Amino acid sequence: MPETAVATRELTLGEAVREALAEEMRRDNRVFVMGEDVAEAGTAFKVLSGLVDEFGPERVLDTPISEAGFTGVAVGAAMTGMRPVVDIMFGDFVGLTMDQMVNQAAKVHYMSGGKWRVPMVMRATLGATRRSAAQHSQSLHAWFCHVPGLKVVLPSTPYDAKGLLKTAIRDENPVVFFEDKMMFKFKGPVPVEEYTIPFGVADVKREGSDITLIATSSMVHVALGAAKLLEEYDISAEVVDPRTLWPLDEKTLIDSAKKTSRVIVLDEGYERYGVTAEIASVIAAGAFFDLEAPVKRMGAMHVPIPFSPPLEDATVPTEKVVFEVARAMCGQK
Amino acid sequence: MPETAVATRELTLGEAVREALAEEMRRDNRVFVMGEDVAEAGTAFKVLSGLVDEFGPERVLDTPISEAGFTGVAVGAAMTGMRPVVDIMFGDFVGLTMDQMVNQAAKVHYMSGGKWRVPMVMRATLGATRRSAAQHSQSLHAWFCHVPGLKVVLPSTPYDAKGLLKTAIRDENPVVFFEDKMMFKFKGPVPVEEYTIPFGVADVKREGSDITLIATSSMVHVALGAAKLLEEYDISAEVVDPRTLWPLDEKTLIDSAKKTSRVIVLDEGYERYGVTAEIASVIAAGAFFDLEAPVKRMGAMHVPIPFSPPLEDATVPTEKVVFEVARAMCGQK
Amino acid sequence: MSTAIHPSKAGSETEADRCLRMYRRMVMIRLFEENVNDLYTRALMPGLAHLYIGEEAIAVGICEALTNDDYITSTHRGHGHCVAKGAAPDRMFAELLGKEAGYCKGKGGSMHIADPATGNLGANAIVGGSAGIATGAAFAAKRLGNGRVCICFFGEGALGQGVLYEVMNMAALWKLPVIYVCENNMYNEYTHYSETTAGDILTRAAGFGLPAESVDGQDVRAVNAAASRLIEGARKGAGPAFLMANTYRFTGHHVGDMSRDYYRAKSEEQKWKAERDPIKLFSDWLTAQNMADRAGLDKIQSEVKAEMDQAVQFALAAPYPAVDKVDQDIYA
Amino acid sequence: MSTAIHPSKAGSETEADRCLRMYRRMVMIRLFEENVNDLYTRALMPGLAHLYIGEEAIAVGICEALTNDDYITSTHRGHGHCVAKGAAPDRMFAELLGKEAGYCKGKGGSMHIADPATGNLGANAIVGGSAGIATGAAFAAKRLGNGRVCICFFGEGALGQGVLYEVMNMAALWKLPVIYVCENNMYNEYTHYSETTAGDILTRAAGFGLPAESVDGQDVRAVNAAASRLIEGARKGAGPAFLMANTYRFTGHHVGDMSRDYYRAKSEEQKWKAERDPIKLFSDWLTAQNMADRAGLDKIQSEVKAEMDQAVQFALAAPYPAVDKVDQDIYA
Ligand SMILES: Cc1ncc(C[n+]2csc(CCOP(=O)(O)OP(=O)(O)O)c2C)c(N)n1
Ligand SMILES: Cc1ncc(C[n+]2csc(CCOP(=O)(O)OP(=O)(O)O)c2C)c(N)n1
Ligand SMILES: [Mg+2]
Ligand SMILES: [Mg+2]
Repeated sequence: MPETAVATRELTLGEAVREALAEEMRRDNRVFVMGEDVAEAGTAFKVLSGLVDEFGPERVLDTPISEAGFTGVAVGAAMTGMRPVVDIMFGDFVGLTMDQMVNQAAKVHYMSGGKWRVPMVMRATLGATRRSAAQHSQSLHAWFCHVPGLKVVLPSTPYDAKGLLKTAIRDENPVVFFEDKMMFKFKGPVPVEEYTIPFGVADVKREGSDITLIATSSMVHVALGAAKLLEEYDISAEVVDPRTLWPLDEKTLIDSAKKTSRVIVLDEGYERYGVTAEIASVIAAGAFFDLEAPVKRMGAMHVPIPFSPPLEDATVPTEKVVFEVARAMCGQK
Repeated sequence: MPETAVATRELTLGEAVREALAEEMRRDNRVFVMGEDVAEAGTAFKVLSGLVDEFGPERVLDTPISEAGFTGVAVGAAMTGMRPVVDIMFGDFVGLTMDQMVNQAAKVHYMSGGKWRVPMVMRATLGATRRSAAQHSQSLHAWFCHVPGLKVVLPSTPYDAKGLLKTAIRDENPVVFFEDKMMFKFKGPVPVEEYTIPFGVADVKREGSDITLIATSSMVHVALGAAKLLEEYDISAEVVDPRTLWPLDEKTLIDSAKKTSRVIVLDEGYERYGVTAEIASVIAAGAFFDLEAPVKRMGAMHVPIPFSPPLEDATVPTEKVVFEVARAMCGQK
Repeated sequence: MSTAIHPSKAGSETEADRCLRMYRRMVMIRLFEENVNDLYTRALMPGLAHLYIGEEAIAVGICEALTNDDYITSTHRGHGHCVAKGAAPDRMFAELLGKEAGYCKGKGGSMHIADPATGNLGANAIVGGSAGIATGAAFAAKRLGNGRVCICFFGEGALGQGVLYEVMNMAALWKLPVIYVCENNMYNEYTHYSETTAGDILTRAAGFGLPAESVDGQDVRAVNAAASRLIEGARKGAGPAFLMANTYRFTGHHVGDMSRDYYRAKSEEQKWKAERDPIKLFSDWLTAQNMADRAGLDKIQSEVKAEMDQAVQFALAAPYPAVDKVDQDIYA
Repeated sequence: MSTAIHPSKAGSETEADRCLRMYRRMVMIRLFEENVNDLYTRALMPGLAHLYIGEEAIAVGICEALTNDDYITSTHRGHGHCVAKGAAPDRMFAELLGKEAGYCKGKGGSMHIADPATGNLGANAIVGGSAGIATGAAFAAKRLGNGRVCICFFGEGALGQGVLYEVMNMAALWKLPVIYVCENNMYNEYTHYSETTAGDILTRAAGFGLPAESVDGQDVRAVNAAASRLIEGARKGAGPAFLMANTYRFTGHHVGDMSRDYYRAKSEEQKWKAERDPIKLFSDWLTAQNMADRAGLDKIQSEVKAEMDQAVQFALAAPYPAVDKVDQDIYA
């Protein structure tokens, strides 16, 4: 978080994203945005509203509904002097782009012996509970984390979103940037002054001594809520947000685990074969001799996200469930 | 493995796959194969040679180079009475099919409230060291393991390949079946009599008491080789092959871990955010109080697979490296 | 082999019967959608929905030419296709409200209604996402020799999805009984299709070997005539075809899309509603032909309204699925 | 702004100079590939390679119309494009052998040679995989106003990949300076393209708004004439175009594809080699025009042969990269 000295104002996560884009587009005219309904409509989530008015339709470019195609166009444009930021409306659509991102964007630099570079950003959304059903509610970031050549960013606050997106745009490599579609209206302090946030630096969102809650994106707020509830039971929970999953700040995560000796890993992606597995095994190995209990993983239930509200709500970890699991881990029933 | 009583003959893994397909196509005329160069060419790896002669071009169907398209056709055909087996020449191309497999095949049953079914099989390859470079050497099965609605199978022997493929074809759900392209010529005993192998049942390829090597596909043989080397140092290694990654036979893996108290997890997919992470965290939690040392993960190096032989060979775990790591874990230097 | 949606259809019905059945279907869709919008504005429906108002003649004209066993695949804007293929409004509303009594036990919602009983392979929330499924169903129909045809409904925005061309190519190569129906309402969400679609749509389809034609999507009789011809051709083995139906959505992209001035003019909407309303056009024709009089059409209106009110009440009263159903139906 | 591949090109060269330069390039490609095959059969090359023998006129005729700064994207069958765009054979052979001195430090191999110095965005082992990259390079060229053009080479098999149509649509919408060059050698690996390609190829491109034409891919002068016209048009802002070059690969799909009888007749191969060899056709024309005599052409042959022998020796003698280079160049 910004030091208290700094002058800040409250922005929503969506406003923070837009501000980061606007600042980078002013700074570097090679930066441009492309995607479906990004211009006049400002995206389906209205995150980019107004951007086209300042930068025009050449730099805020509406595309056909061709996720694979425009992602490929971005790869080529990035190789030859531009800095594309592609917008994938729903993260569920990344399946259409996997070949372009994995076989092209991620490998061009290495396959060319380091000669060509692909400085592009893919912005996509994640998150359920929007009543959007199975094809509009997935959090598929784990796929990209598995692929060398890509970097993966999951901001959890307006402050992090702005600072990390600016860093992503300046990065010389393909970066996949996931925003929780349920958090676009979430408000938080953002400095008036320009700033960036380096990749690979986890952020301790809350200090604690009894248990560590490692959480990403939307789950950071579930963790903070659970930590509040735990406080009333004299359990001091530390909440750590890796912020970037690749590169991953293993040291900060492991140090917190060593300090508290108990860890829950929270991520909105599917629990099985996902982000929680990687982080849990990093902790289990790195803090092996300090853990009082097995690392607990909590991710999305292994089910296509259902539409029906009571069912959908059951698929994602909640404050209450995290609170109860944490209490049990700390020996309280 | 088949009981010694059973009459067997030696088949290559490729022959076992072909035999499984031929038997299922004879048994059920709804079963058909589609993919690029599967008919007269019998695939680029010649695995299906001769199949078209027996079943004709209507059931062994050459397609355009349209992985997304023919995978989608398979989904629809499976919903309406056929049993498609699609052939993805190189597993690297699955990126093109992720939307069809993940947003369609995996979800149709659930989204329809259990009404429509998608009994299809996708056969794909994995594995490096073929000097095929970054776009023809990946092992991307972890992506599918992360997706509810799919089942994922990785056979390591001709016996397992035949029995598991027959089960896959008879399954009422979409199954992704990964064959190591370097193992098509690998020979092993296969019963003359028909048999199938249930999903979710791990196979202990070698009994041991000092350390457990959990390995998939190609890595099973690396593990067995390492086990031989360890024997000479009086280290008894158990080699366990999950065979299906989803469903996953957690009990057998955990029981072996409890027995030996030391575990190495081997998989040819990328180590980061991959199969080794899931299995390692399952073991770390399930055998928490029995482990003498952190679970060690060994997968592909986090790098696009290089073409140059000395570089490529450095990206995949070898017998020797596994042997050394295992020795160190068992307290020998 | 394949039975008609309505017993009557088989029998000795008159042209008037056929037309009035189509009229009733169009009214059903219109009133269904108006109720959906009402449920949304009253905050009784979770999530969003994409209304088919203004496009009713396409689904009805085409499904009238299908048998019950024939297949359809649908889109995010799928309520109209679903009703036209014979689904029951009460179970559709129940699905839209996430209730156990819905077609998908509440697990699918507005964008995923599917119903094997009426050959509905399912709506799809991925633009172009059902092109493969539709082509595969036609593949199976040909292999199994059951004489079925599949209709692949999609909006012109799906012309941006490469998989559409991949499967049209295979359908043409293998002479599959599938008709690709492009509902060209001129907008991909909030972007006019001319900004996203180069060249000529019919020429695209022709380039892949499909006979391609366009039809006035506001004229249910024209749609039905074209569809009947193409469907019977496909049934007889002529292979796939491409039909573009020119139309317009009268309301927002979805129920939440209220202020649309930034992407299309009010006057444009008004003109279409005033001059090109498929239901009004058809009722004028019906009365002009003396196939029906005002009173008769009004009677249909009120019958359908009553049916919809009942259906909504049923859905509102219906229970949600028990939470423990959440992890059922993942695997068959 | 953009400089010529050969200094000479800019200067006061004659038509004969141009033709002989193209002839030399074609011979370079032919002999390069013969050496690749030789390295493979002598088990000196790791992996496989896809030879361009028989198709030389296409790469040479087209790249002759490009400047050094113009871009190309290439395919699994990419050696010819690479040589034609000006790459050095010694470093190409080094790459094929996985040596540090190769264009990609040995990390790419036969299917991934890339070279910024000659505008080569890289070969690609994914069929159709470079269509997006090529279109993106044209997008950048237009935005940056640097007057560059991009050539997207691909085989007719890539017509099966939907992404090709997605990007052609965008290229047409945005008038991007990219020429899609379809090298139609009639086979997708081991399957004749007529079994995989419905409709009409040029009509497909036209449907997406691209001017489309075909050319005799064995006639380097015809290819060069068509390419020059389309490239200059694109440079002037006319937008993208589609050029289909009809050709034939004289050898196997890859160096290991020896017995081909099951998918194509020996007689077919013999006929093409005897009657449609682009190098023989061109040398006949050159001599008929008195632009060169046998001796002159033989001299070129032996000069190129010497160059290739040297290049192979260089590559064979070159060291492999140190193993610790394996995890360099993953991130910039
Ligand atoms: C692959 C994919 N990309 C983007 C979207 C988001 N989206 C939903 S509807 C829509 C516009 C579709 O336009 P069209 O196909 O013409 O159908 P219409 O809404 O006009 O009926 C878009 C872009 C999606 N659902 N799927
Ligand atoms: C997406 C994808 N699918 C399949 C392959 C395997 N493959 C390599 S070359 C080839 C045939 C390509 O034919 P064509 O495009 O005509 O090029 P040609 O080999 O004839 O030059 C195939 C199917 C691939 N490399 N990429
Ligand atoms: Mg539309
Ligand atoms: Mg070809």
